[in-house]
Amino acid sequence: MSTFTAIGEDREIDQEEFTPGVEPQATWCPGCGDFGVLKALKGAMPEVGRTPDETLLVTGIGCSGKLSSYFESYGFHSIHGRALPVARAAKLANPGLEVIAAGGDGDGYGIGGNHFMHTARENHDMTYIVFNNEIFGLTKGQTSPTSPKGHESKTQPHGSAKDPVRPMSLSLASGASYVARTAAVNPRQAQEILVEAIQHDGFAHIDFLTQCPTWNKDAKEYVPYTDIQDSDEFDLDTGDRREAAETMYEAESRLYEGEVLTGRFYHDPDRPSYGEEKRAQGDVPEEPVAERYFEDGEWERTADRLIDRHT
Amino acid sequence: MSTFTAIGEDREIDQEEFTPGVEPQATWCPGCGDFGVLKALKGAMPEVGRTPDETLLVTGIGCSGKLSSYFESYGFHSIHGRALPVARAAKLANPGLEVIAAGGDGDGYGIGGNHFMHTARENHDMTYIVFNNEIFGLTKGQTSPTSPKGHESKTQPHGSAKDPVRPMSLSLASGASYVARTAAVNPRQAQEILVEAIQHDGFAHIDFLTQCPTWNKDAKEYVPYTDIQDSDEFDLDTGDRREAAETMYEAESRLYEGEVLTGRFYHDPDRPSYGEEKRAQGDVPEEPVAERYFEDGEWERTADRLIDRHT
Amino acid sequence: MTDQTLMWRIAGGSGDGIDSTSQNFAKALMRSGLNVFTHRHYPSRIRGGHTYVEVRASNEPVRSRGDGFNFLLALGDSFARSEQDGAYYGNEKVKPLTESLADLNEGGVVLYDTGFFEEADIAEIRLEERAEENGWHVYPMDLRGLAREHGREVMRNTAGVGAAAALLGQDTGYFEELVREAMSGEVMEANLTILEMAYEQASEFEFSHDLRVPTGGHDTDQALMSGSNAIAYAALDSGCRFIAGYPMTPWTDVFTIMSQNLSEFGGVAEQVEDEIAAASLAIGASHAGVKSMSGSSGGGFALMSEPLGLAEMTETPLVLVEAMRAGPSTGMPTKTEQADLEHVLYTSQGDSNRVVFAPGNLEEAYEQTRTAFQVAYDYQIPAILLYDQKLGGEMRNVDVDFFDREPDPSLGATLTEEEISEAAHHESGKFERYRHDPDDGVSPRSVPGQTGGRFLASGNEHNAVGHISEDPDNRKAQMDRRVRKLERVRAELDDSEHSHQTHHGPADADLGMLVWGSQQDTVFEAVDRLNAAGHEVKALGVSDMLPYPETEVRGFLESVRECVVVEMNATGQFRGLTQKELGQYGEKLASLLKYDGEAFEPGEVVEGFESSIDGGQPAAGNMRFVPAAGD
Amino acid sequence: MTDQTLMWRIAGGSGDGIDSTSQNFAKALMRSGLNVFTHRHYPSRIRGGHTYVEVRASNEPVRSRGDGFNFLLALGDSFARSEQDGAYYGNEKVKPLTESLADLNEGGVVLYDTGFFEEADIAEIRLEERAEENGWHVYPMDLRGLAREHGREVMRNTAGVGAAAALLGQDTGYFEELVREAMSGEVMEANLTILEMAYEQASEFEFSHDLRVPTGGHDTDQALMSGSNAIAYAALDSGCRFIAGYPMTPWTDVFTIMSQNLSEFGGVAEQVEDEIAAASLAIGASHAGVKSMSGSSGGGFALMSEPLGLAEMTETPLVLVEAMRAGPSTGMPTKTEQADLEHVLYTSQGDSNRVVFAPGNLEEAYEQTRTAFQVAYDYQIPAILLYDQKLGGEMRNVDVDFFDREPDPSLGATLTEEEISEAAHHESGKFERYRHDPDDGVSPRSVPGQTGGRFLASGNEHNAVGHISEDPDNRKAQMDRRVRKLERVRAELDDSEHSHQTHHGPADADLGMLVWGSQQDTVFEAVDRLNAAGHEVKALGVSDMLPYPETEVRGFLESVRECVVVEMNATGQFRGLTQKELGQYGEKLASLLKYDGEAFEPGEVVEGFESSIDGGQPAAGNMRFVPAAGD
Ligand SMILES: Cc1ncc(C[n+]2csc(CCOP(=O)(O)OP(=O)(O)O)c2C)c(N)n1
Ligand SMILES: Cc1ncc(C[n+]2csc(CCOP(=O)(O)OP(=O)(O)O)c2C)c(N)n1
Ligand code: SF4
Ligand code: SF4
Ligand SMILES: [Mg+2]
Ligand SMILES: [Mg+2]
Repeated sequence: MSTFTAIGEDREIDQEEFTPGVEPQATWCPGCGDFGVLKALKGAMPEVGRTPDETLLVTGIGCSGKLSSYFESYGFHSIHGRALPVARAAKLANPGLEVIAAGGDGDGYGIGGNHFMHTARENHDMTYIVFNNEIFGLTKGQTSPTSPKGHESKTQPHGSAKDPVRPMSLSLASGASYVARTAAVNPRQAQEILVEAIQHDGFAHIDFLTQCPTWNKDAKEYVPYTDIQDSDEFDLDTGDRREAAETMYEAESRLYEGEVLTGRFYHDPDRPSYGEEKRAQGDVPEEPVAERYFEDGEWERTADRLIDRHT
Repeated sequence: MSTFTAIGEDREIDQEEFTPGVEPQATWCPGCGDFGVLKALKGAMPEVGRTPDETLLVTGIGCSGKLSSYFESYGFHSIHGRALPVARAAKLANPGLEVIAAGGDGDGYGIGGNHFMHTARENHDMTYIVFNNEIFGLTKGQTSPTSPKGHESKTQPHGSAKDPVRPMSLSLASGASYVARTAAVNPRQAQEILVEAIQHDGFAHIDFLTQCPTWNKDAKEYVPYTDIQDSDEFDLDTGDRREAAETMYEAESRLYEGEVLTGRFYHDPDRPSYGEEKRAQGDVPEEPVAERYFEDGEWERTADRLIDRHT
Repeated sequence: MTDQTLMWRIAGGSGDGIDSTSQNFAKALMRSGLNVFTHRHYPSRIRGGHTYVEVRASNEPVRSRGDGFNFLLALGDSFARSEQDGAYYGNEKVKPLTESLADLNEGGVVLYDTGFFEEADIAEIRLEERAEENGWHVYPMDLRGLAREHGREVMRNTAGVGAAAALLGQDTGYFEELVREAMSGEVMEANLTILEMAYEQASEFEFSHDLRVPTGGHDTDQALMSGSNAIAYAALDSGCRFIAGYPMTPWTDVFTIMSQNLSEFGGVAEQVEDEIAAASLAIGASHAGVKSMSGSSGGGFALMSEPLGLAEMTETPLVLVEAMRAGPSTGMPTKTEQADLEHVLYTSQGDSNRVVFAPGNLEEAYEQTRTAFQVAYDYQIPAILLYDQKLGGEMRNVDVDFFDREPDPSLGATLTEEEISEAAHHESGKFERYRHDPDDGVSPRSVPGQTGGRFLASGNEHNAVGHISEDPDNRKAQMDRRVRKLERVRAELDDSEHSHQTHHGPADADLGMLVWGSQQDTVFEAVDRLNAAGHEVKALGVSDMLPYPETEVRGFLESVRECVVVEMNATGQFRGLTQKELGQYGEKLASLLKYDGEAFEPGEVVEGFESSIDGGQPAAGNMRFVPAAGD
Repeated sequence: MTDQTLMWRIAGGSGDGIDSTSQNFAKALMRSGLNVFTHRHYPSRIRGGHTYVEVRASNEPVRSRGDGFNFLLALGDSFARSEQDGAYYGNEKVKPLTESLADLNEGGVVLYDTGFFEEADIAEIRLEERAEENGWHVYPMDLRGLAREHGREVMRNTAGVGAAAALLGQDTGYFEELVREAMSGEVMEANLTILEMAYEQASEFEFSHDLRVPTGGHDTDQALMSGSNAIAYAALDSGCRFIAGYPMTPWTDVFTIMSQNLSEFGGVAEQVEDEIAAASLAIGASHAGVKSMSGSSGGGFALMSEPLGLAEMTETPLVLVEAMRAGPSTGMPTKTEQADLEHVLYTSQGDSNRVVFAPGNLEEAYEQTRTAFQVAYDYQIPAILLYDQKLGGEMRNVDVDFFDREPDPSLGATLTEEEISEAAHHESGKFERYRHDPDDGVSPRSVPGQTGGRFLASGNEHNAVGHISEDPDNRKAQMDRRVRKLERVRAELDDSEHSHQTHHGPADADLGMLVWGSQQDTVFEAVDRLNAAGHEVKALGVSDMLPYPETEVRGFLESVRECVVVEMNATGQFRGLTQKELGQYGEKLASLLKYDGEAFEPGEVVEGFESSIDGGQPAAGNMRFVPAAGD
């Protein structure tokens, strides 16, 4: 009997398994885009064939961070901006887990920006969903790094003088190997993209547009949107970094002009994930480190391996 | 008599004024590239016409961070990774100052990466010099975010499994309005670029290649280098973001293949600096805030302006 | 006092406008001549979830929430989740009624919205039976229907206020006035109509209760505001013209007030990428010659740990405010606690070198924020104002005259160019900004841009001009000088006319209570009640956390036989600080602790105290009693 | 003991190989049968700047640096900056001689490199005159020339060792052996030649000194290692298989040793973008079922403040090591201090809930690191090992047998799938990982990937299955449970056979010294000397900082009349902790403090103690004496 019998279990999975018994109803506001993420994620899991017990969902702090309360799996509701470092270590500790990280635009592109950049660079094998509602939701509506320039809020009474961040461009420049944007109003595309992202072996970043009807009434509800894969204007080869970069730039700019471009922007299936790189160079063992603690077997001693050097 | 008579003083400036009497000789190792930065900066200051008393040099922690010890001006030797937030506030407090921030590749692209991204995005009017020696110098030679993949060090005995960051690409994607790369072995170009960067009204980022003969013996000494402005291969319009992006990508990739491409990569003289934006929208006063404390004049009272609302 | 005061609670869901309605209610009562005090309870949730505000009003001073409450206006949570099998959150819909009823005093009045609570709900919670048992007077009214009929559904709050006014015998004049001030056009008209209609409709009930709004009158103009207002206004009056921050509950209030007003006051407000940046920006701006502040709560302040040390070492003047909430970690973001004391005193590596004040109420918050700026700039040291969700959020009336103050634009120990030219310089021309010799430890500074003032500010140990130095003698001299500053601050505080510490109760009482921060006035009310009930007890409210007011506290403790330290945390942090600082009295000091997110009520303190002098009985409810070490 | 021991100092510039040469020297003496102890002094600079290492060697145990030293090998700083007008750093070139001579004992031996120090230098520093005054025996030799002639200039260190061996009457056998083990080919040959030549050349001097290497013999095999080695090895033996970190002096040593060995031990080492990430990764890995650690120094640890609180709240087992250096802020990165105690105890918002051990020497570092892992995983609580630059960096011989231990792969309170299936679950199927009821406070956990173990780990307050809860009763129950764990840890530590606290000196002495961490063995040596000199004094070395060993310390303090607390910081942090925890004894406790970056020498402690029992005379040198509160 293996230690983690949930991992790799081969059985039919019902999407209802991902609805918790204890907190089945989210506390998000009526009309909140966050419901869309939850739904798409629940839909994606049976498709990728992973169960609640073999999935670890690590979230940050924000309305978005509560995803782990409303999604049934192993969950880690961490601190603001730090979902990625918690998540990537769990994956290194036990590569058999399906690791998903999620948080808000403030969480991921604001306070957590550096981890975002470095996790993408290292290409950890995980999915990162950023709930981009262009606002700090949970703290009651302050300007966020994706708020449009000129955005007025309690902390920016004259409107923000800052250009918004370009999340996909940063992701690509940092090294993410899968980059997409979808929207809560677009459930079918959202679920498809989540499936691809989870299946991707590397860092998959999804900028997930989620409307916040409570604090960001002026913001577009992200409709009408254009799926760049369906659009005549774009003929993007998602394997081509240059084209991807240009298309992202377009999409990021046009978002603030009222045009919502979604879809897959970049996909490099060949870049090895960080775990693969490390295992390949013998830096970490092939067997999941976490398993050893549950198995019988010899444990190395410094007395045998290291003390000699000191005599 | 104005409060800050050093600011805007119009006189001949001698580059020797920037050599301190108290610590004229740097403690950097013989052959260290950091000397090149110091020299180029001393050379640039008279050209831009700013004196030691009107210049604030904010540095991080690292061998690079000691620049403020060996350069005579107002100095702030801050903490690891935090030079940018200290510097940009000083500029907001007193826009008359010439503000320069500097630090290492670990300081700026590692621990300070988020401030780098956000300071570039906001386009604060300052110059940021990153001493890129592809190593942690002061802590004795660990792998840094710009170390080549496979780089072996005490903390990476099997070689780093991480792709290096792309500092210029990140800078551009973040929103920097001037981006260049130069090298310590290239003193003339370095000084010219520093002059341009300091004169630029916005966030000017210089990735300054500085060899570390002590810990990074394997690294190229950054010669021979190619100045992309002089090269036949490149015909870059530095005002064109796309071209700049591609050329940076090239330069960043080729650095690890032994080819050193330096020069100006991007320059957008039209993007207003953050201070300009804020002043234009009436968010901050036209007069430097710091001056008021030294001048006679009325100070607002909450009793007159705010208490009424509460009655 | 309990009996003569109105303790009015409005309960509903987050996002139902409970907050603004209660503020209007409080303001109207204040204008009518009463003293008012509010207490807020809300979940960390944007829409829905049980929330309430209590307004306590009296013609005598009110400085604390009451014990329970005596009037409930139950509006209902319009964003309640529906019940679901296996879910532990139960029936959210009825919580504004059920959860509030648990605290409603005997003989209290209940006004509830039949447009929201259906008969089945009422039956489920056995309201009728319980009302009988507790002598409650229940008035059901279709507030929602009334609002819908004459305006929009959200105006049911107005209907509730109108009906409450009627039941409490208060005419609607002040409420009307407030509606007229805040609104216009159709919305105003509709609200006025609803107010009127509800008043009339409620007047038709046959009143079985005696509770009425007391009458009162103020001698001077009054303002209604929160502790956060007081802190922000003190900063503005102190000449603070720079703030950098990142939102975090409950510090966001101060940050927001500053951000909304700073540009009018000619300053700069920056919302930045994180709290490390926020503190670093405040340091940068202060270094460049602008009076600056930052602040945060919980984890945000934790991120300021390293920059705080930088300010200490570079001696950059800086004011930080820390608004406590229940920890550890994210904890309970909207709940109050006093558990960050030790964190704020000691976070950041090396011997800490800072000043920490914990004001006991709104006026103290204003005064001590001003002292914080003064000390920070005079002594070139970080000064931290430590308060909590309770003090920051509670609203109270205060004399308008209280704010009639001179602004303070002084940069403290900062030189002008003229003074710099006469000050000591190293032979190389560098300004000696960190000389060893000043008696009071303060070596005046220059500001970048001043001719002749060049120096290096460094987080490394440094010599007189600021250059890095590892020389042991220089090190000792610099450390001694920095440590010396705190002794001088203590001496200055001890010399000042008004101590930050507040005595309450009969001077010759031989039982004592020690309290700090936001629980002060609650404990003072308890002291009054205890004395009225025949005990002899006095209290000392301590605000100076660092430098600690040794003489004052020692004097107090010498004068009592036993002393209970009342604080909202689980480990008795202030008691520990007192023992640390005084090195004795462990055998006299017991702790009365609470850490469930709800502030003490005066009655709880009374009870806790009584059980303690009873020889350390376990405290009731969610309190914990830790007897003195010697016991 | 001072008189019989060799106290050998090698001085030069950073980057001159002083470190490795001194290690070889120490190892050779160890192999010759002596006990050795090293003390390092170096600047925060990569090349150049005065650096030295002292090797103390004796046939009796040596557990501390000596008072001053009695043999100087002055090699010269090959990266010295040249003198310049107005520069305060002066003549760096002669510092290895001048600065060392200031501490050289009377009658000491000086061997200096005439290939480096020119006649003018020697004249400038008046070596001849001073040697006469102090009875020094001076041997000038052209080490550099010799090295150049027979190999390369850098080999002058080898020449120095050869010459020193001759002067000390030690044959070169063990040195040769080490050269042969470490090198090969031409380099080896050249070094051997130089060693030989230097030995011979120095043998030709007419020896005027008596100092010789003592002879000794070990009963068991010895290993030479540093405190950092001991900590890292204990982690490996504890089954730690994950480390994440970011370099910072002096913590880098532990991080490096772990990084170099973990992959061989089947684990993972990650150097990451900053310390916030480092601590967060360690939490993530531990959560996923791998024994994990992280650590840092100074500002790096400050950045871990928020994640530390997350570990407390989620009850994720975690070991952090904190290596202190002189603060605040960047401070003096390569200098030692004990000023992070309060920071480590209290940083992070909310009541702190952690375990902190501060070992007193190398063996304790190993033992207590193992206890830290055991406690962290058994009690699901962060355990912090607090040490300093001194303990981390000093090398000592230790019995090889000491390391003959069983590895500990236990994950503590972690269930197997089988156990999970029998454990309590909420009716919804979620595993109750945070039940209120366990007596010892520990509610066992599951690990992601285990069937049926699903729960939510949250930094928010939460209920039994981990879901966010703001219910006051749940809150109190969860807090009480978490606080309870510390009481149990205390009880377990008190019950264990070997206390972490160490008593030294005659049990009936009525004067005491309290010491913690790295200064312990120095104080113990001082105690021996004081008793030898007729005083009656004993010492207690305390390692358990939290939970505090109340009973043991109380017992000790009750048994003495007066007690001096010896520590390396400016504010007497451990004395404060003791007063806080015990609530008394302030009138007995005086402080002997040092905070100039240099550890106490035993002689300084003797002096400081003597001046204190003299009624609190100001301490000499850079020490500071703070009399007891009652004085
Ligand atoms: C260190 C820290 N700083 C600040 C906060 C307060 N805070 C909680 S959520 C949040 C931002 C929420 O915005 P976002 O990340 O976009 O998430 P959303 O609520 O919009 O989903 C902030 C600032 C915190 N919890 N921790
Ligand atoms: C918060 C914090 N973490 C770690 C350190 C230790 N540290 C000092 S400099 C440095 C890195 C130096 O590398 P880099 O920034 O590239 O500068 P260089 O020395 O190469 O110029 C580190 C990790 C520190 N001072 N503060
Ligand atoms: S505040 Fe905005 S983001 Fe948060 S739950 Fe409500 S609608 Fe959603
Ligand atoms: S270690 Fe490297 S970067 Fe640092 S001073 Fe020496 S050569 Fe320069
Ligand atoms: Mg958001
Ligand atoms: Mg570097």
